[in-house]
Amino acid sequence: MAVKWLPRWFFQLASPRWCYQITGMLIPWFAVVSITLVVLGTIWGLAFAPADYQQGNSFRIIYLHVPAAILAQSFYMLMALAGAIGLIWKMKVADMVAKSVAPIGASLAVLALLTGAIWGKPTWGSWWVWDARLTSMLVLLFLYLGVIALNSAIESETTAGQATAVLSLVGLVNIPIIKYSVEWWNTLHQPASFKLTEKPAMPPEMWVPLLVMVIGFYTLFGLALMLRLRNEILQRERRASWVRDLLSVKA
Amino acid sequence: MAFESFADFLNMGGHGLYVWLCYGLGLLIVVANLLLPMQQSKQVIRELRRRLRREEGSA
Amino acid sequence: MSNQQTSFAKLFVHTFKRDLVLAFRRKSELVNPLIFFLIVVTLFPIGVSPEPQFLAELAPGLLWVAALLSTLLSMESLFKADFDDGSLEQLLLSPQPLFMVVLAKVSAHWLMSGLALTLVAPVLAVMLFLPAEGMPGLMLSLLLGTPTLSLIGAIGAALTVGLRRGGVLISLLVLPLYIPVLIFGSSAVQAAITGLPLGGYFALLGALLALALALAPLATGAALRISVSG
Amino acid sequence: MSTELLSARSLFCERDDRILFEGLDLTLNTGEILQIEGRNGSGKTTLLRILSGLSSHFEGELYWQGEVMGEVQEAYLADLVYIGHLPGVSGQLTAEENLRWHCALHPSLDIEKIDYAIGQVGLRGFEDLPAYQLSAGQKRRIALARLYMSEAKLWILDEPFTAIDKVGVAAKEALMLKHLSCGGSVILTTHQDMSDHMPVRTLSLGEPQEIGDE
Repeated sequence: MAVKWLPRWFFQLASPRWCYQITGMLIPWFAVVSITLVVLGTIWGLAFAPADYQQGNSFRIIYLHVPAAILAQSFYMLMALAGAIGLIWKMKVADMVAKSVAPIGASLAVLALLTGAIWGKPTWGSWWVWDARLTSMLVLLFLYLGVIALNSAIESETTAGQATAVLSLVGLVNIPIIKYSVEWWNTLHQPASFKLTEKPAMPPEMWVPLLVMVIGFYTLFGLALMLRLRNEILQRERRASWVRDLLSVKA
Repeated sequence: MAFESFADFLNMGGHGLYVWLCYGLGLLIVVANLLLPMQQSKQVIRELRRRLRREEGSA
Repeated sequence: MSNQQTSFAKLFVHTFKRDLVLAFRRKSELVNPLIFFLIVVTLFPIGVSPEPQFLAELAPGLLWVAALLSTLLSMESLFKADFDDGSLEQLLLSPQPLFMVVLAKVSAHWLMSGLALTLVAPVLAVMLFLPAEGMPGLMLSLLLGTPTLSLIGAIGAALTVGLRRGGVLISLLVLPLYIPVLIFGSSAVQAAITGLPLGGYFALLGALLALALALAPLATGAALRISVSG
Repeated sequence: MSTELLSARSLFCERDDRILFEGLDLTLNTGEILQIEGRNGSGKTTLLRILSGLSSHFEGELYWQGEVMGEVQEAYLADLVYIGHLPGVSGQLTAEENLRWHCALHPSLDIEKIDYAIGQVGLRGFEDLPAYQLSAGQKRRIALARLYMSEAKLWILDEPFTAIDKVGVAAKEALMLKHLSCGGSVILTTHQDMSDHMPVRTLSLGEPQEIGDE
């Protein structure tokens, strides 16, 4: 195999057992860091950041909306990437990561959509506007739902993993095309309306808490991913002796 | 602090409903994403342990 | 090398012909998408309003959405029969490139769904009072857009071919991916009606088609291997 | 002189929580018939699908003429005829049309031989009927006609004699002997006993293991 250039830890990742152990060690750290960051970011954003001169205090929704939207997109990328690794190197753990990411990513897309809609009410005066960003997020949610539906429709775990990997890769190629076409369609239909999040140069008092929230969200949902992944590992490796030992010791 | 009083803070300049609704939803989704897998983990371990016991019993 | 190329060409032509013959022997599959197209378009005046001006405004989008749905409806059968009788296994065991076979099958399929829809569309456009200026835009955009729909749909068909109830699932997988084609296709028709230049839309639809031609058969091939393997 | 054609090392396959086989080694030499035995559900078909390259749900290595399968896949497929549970015969097409498409998939085959093959499997007079009008046995014969056209070294046959009458079976056995004498080999599963004069080596698949029973 011509994969000698890859570092060793990459192949260690392939071992479900190693992965289970390492996530077990990482989880407490992630929990502390993520909760600190998210609590800090939320309080900062809600109480200390200045209000927007146009949108007033409804602007504070940005500290939730933007991190959710960013994560929903990057988790889709992670899912497709993990799926590709699973396909190419037949790496079981990558398959499990891809499967565990999907519901988390979908819930983030839902959060981004809901907060976008709620933010839209005071800003645009209606709950839903066919804004380019909201529309692409809706399509992203559909892509997530497709992946989840396909995964649950196929009985064999291996086949399900491979099939969803192909689908998520196809989706990944399509995301930029969909984004571009939706943006273009949007400008065609509603010329330059008031955008939700595009602001010319936010002052640091506004974007620093946003940055804190984004990082906090990455760690927080990384934590959620690890929790899910561990369940997936246990379930799929139930036959392995290390799982059996683990279970009988933990009694 | 961007607000004069706690009531001001809750009111969010008239947009309180929207802001707090969003953060409530955010909290809900965060908590669900953390609690559900933890609960599932208990279930998985219980289920696998039951399996193990059954196999030991039959062996 | 040239010997190999002729064998690829032969494979393409043979598979293409075979699928055409098969389609003509199962006539229902041939006409069902067309009937569906007709019915969906008929539902709108009945359900919304028969007022000519309103319909004319709705027509570009409506025709495109209906074309998209009926292409999707026909997609499920693309690999189903071959999967059921084992021909798909034989196909995967060919030493010839799968890319060619998939391309041939999709081309044959498009000829009977996409091209047929394109040819029927003007009739329906008249029923929806689409202005005559929009006609060339409609036909050309369908001609350029429907092959992309078939190519993308083939991926969904290949992924769900082994499942007993793949029908609804395939729409869930494929419809979001159809959005760019829908946007550019219906915009082209609208531009044609208002007399705006059409070149840009066709360039975009062409670019989508080129991309789909290059990538979709690969994904479809991989998906077929996975489905047969499971 | 016999040389190694196909070999598999430490194959492992699990399905629906059962281990079908584990640490399975097999070697097939030229001029040999290998019969896979085992009860229903013991993984015979799965093994044949793995060997043919249709299924990738396994761990272990496959070698074709001493080389790793992944690197010589195309050469392998060019030298393989696989007839599975499903005949791979399209019901809407006639025997001849079915075989013509088969020739397109395998460019080394000679289209001229289709007529001969149809005659050999006893389908003369049925050439113009679409396959769905034929009996199960006749459909099977269309699939088996591929063997008469092929010069492939390896035949993998899953229950090739199902729905074939006695005369047909005898003809197939003769065909196999001829194939062996040309340096070919066969891997097959069958519920029917083969005639005594056939040089058959058998491989038994044990009971599938319920996962956890050790």
